[in-house]
Amino acid sequence: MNRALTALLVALAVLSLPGLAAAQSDTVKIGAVLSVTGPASFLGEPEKNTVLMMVDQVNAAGGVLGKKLEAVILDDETDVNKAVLGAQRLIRMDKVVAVMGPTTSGNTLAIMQNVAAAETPLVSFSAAEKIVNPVNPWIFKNPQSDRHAVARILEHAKGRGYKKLAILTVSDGYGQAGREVLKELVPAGGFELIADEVYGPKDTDMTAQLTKIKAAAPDAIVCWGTNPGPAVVAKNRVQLGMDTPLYMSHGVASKKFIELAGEAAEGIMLPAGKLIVAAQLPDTDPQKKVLLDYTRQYTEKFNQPVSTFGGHGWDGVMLLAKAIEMGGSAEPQAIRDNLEKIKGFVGIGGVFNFSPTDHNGLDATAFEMIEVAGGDWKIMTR
Amino acid sequence: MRPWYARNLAKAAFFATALFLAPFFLPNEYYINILILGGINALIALGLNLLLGYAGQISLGHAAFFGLAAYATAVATTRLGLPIPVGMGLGVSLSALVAWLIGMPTLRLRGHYLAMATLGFGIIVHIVMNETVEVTGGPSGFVGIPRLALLGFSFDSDRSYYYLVAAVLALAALFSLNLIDSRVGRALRAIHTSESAAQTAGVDIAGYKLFVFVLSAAFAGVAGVLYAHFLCFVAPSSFGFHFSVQLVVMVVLGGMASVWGAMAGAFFLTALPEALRGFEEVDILIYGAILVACVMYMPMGMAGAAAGVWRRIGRLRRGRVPGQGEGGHVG
Amino acid sequence: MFAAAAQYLVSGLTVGATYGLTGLGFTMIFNTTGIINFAQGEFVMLGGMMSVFFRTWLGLDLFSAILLAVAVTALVGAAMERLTIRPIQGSSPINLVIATIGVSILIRGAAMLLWGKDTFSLPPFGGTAPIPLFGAAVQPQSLWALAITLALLTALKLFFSASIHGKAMLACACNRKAAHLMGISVARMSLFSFALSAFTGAVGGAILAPITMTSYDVGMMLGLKGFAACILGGLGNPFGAAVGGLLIGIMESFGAGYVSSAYKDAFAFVVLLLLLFVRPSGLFGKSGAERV
Amino acid sequence: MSDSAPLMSVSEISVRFGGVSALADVDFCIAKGTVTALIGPNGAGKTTLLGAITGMVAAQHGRVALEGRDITDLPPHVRARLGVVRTFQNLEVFANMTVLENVMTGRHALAAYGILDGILRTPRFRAGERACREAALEKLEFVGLADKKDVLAGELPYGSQRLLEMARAVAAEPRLLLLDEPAAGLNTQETKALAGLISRVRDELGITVGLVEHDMDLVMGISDAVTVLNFGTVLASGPPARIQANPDVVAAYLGD
Repeated sequence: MNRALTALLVALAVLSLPGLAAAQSDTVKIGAVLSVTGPASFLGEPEKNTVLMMVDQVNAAGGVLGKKLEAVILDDETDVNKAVLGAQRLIRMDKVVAVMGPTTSGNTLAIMQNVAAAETPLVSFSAAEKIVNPVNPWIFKNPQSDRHAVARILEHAKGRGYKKLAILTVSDGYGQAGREVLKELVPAGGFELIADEVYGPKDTDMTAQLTKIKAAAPDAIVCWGTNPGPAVVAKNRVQLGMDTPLYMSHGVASKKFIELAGEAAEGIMLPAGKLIVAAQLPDTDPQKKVLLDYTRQYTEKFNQPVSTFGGHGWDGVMLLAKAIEMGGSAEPQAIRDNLEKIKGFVGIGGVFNFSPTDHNGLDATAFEMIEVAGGDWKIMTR
Repeated sequence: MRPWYARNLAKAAFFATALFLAPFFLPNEYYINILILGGINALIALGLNLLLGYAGQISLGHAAFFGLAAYATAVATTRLGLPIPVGMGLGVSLSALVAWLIGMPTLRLRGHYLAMATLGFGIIVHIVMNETVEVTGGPSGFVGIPRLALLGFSFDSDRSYYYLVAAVLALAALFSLNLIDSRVGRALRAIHTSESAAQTAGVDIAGYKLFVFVLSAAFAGVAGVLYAHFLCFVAPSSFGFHFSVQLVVMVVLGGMASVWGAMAGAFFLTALPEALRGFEEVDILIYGAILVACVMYMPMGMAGAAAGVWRRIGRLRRGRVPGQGEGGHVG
Repeated sequence: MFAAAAQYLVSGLTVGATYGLTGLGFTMIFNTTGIINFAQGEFVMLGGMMSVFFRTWLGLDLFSAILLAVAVTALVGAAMERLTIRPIQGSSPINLVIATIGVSILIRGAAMLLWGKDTFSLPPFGGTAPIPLFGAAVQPQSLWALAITLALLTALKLFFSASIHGKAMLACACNRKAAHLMGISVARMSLFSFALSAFTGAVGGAILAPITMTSYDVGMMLGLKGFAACILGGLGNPFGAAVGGLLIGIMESFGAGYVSSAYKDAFAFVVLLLLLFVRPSGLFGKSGAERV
Repeated sequence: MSDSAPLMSVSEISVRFGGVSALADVDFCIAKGTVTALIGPNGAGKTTLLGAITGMVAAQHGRVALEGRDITDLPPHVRARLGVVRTFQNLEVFANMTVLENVMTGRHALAAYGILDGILRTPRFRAGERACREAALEKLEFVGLADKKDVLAGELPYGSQRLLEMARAVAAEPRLLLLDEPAAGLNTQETKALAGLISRVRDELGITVGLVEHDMDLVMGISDAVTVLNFGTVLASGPPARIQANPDVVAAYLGD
């Protein structure tokens, strides 16, 4: 009977694979836990590509403090457990000085406590407000906040004189966060919330929800989700012959959305970071050069269109590099202290102004209201 | 020779010693985390093995019991401000209670229909976890669960937590072994092979099915509360269909109807992705291939394969003298 | 009010057709081999994804791209049977199921590496202007989907009742040993059933890609719903699987419309569970179905 | 043999499967201390009747009584505990257990210890388990399989599996043992041994036996009473000699 124990011991032995954790003093190791595979891979993959590309650029320009920057990227497969394990591994085995990511809000919330307890700074690539509110001294995030995106939408809706709004959100972490903010800000902004519908992340038909919304006759609809759901919503809206104006969230701000929704995308409005409309920005915009450079480099290197998500990788690496240079030290404590002091940093997501009470550093001006016209994004003038 | 009734105790003690020594062989503290998660998964697999391996009743919704307990203790210890032991008790009780309620109508179903019903139950629970945002925090998860502290001792370090999980696991293994080596275990295996023959032996099959279903849900519940107070965070995505399937794979890959096999399967599948990290995105292909290869080359699971190797060694040693009393189930 | 109900029905039928086709694939394999093939959803995914890629990579027209995609998927199905199912024929059912789970992970992984993680769309077969019907707006592609599903069902029905291969497959379904004694090659029928259900799945994937779009990971959810469709209809009954699929689609869409869009999937599964408690072998299943 | 009140009696039992009638108003008694045979052509409803007596088949109508106690509404495992135990036509041994474990499972209801006793290995568990093992070994010796006690049941030859099923059934110490075609698949030698064994079950263990069987030599050789079923109704019933002479019975068999 004990022989079956052998099987167990063999399995335990798999764990005993020797770790390769040789700390070299001529490099500065930063880590990242990203959803390179799994449901959020469309976010994680460009993030990973960008992080690698930016680390190369930093090193080509002489590295940080004269040392080479090295990025250890772990895939969490969009799974909470793997994210926690990944963060532990970065801290304990790879002994990184700072952690970037994770890609999704749920995974960030899951690892936050551990990373902070290990006194390592974390620069998250996910949007949820809970990450930086209340402020945890070790936790930062660089994507724009949902709150600012909603504020831009509502400001625009007010300008158009809309009164009654319907919301349609996806039932995952992204949609949930958006829904919470919408349910708070829509009534607060003097609007009437007359329909609150939800769809599943893998749903392929939203006509039922839209039919219900149609019956409620709102002045405009706000849909909060990431591809492909919103493209289905756009198509179904046209199919049902609805001409109610449709707002999307910044979660669809990539060329992919227009490709998927086709003609149904025409006229759809959304708040988005400036990256996808960089060429249309006035030359006076401080971000324009940075955005165009990144677009060109990324497209050349990976033969794929840029997306806002990849931009988080750019901001993550460059903010860390900046903090290290500012403090002249690659110690976690110094990086944390100096991240908090960064002001006027021109990045992809916007112009960052961190402070001890603001660990996101962006405001509503990081967004432009844009619409789809003629199969491309256009900055709206009013 | 030890008395026959103490044999399981000796095996469990041996196992406990192995678990105790395991961390000393780890090249890095980080691997303790994997051992903890492996131990938690092994606990669920032990319970599922009683249900699936011994009684032959499938459940494709066991992640739900794991999750229910985790959420129950999360809510109890934060929102309701109850002490941690109370929260853990509530969690395990909730899993067992829900299993009892759902088990009564469900366990009348057979084969693929039972698989579907348990799968459907798991999906319903998962959706409820996602949608009752006020209670569970919704898809983005439940933050701020306190780390485990019992009797004034706080399990803050991962090593202390590991020893707690290891102790619970060793006890659970002893519990399972003793249960199996009794009339209850014989009744369960009887139900697996022939329900009518079990009935005619006086076995209350409906009663035993319900008993073992509730028991395995309670095992998952214990794992769930340990998980919640270890990670200090829970999200619905850990308790979906995917994990339910993975649990079944752990049991089958380890070896059905083997206490050691189920645990081996759990540790193996928990550690495998870690071992495959170096392959980056190709790891998913290797993972799938390993799964297929395992069922192809180890039809009786890891326990069966180990038994086969052991037998071969024994035969070599004894010089082809037929062994006596090789019979009996593994474990 | 009535228009809304009609719209829910149309949406439900369109989505339900996918589930039904997936369920049909499940049934064909189950009937000849007794295996629940968890990779069935991946066949649907392959049908859609390959149509997209043959069209863009090879520059084929829509029709040829789909034809090629369906044929290749059928080959994948046959290869799967040959390489993974055949060698472990005599294994316990649960091992076979795990093997199919392994294969589904492999196929999904390969698709991800080959074609990336994005979502893709296929142009509709003909017409984009919605057709009004009892107050509901119907996409022409929905009609295509329903029509092709029906045609496929009829063809399969004919195949099973009229052709020698079909009859042989049915014989395997009734009694494998007897079929073997009758000189029917059970092994060949098993191969054939995998190819045929991969074919069916791929057709489903191709006709639905224009409506629902497709990506490397759509298979798992479809597999789940397809399995639910077979169970609802009664395992082993192809007609039951098709009806089961349509019913689940309708339940989801009415659930979303009248109950709550957040709980629509839960609603469908609650109904399914309640039905199983009353009828333990599904709507059209033989009572006293044997255990695995 | 005894002519006291019947140990088990079935009255006016009817069973339908869908629209097909399997048993129609059947009356059937087994007297205490006898071997009572139930014969009839294929499809006459013999196995269905066994099912109705043990509770594995639901009867639409009629009563089943054990020593005057109505057991009609009791589930099979309760009937088994009251003493109604059966074997099966197509062997239902627990193939993945050892021979000894099979027989010990037969004593499931007699092992007097609870679940917690087992987990905590209490003295009660040890005593109960030891007693169970000894009784099981005794039954194995009774059927002549004691030397095979540690073999996996599935690895036994067919004839031995039949004996094992018998041992498992008598291990439950039933009052009524119902045997469903115990001689099916046995050769003449084995059948002869089986006949001796059945008589010993009655005489040495004092267990009343109900026997469904096709082998007429076996039936007529050891039965005290015979009932003939045909198309779900009782055709005749009486001592073996009278049944053999009954022209209706002969016609039913020949006309089959």
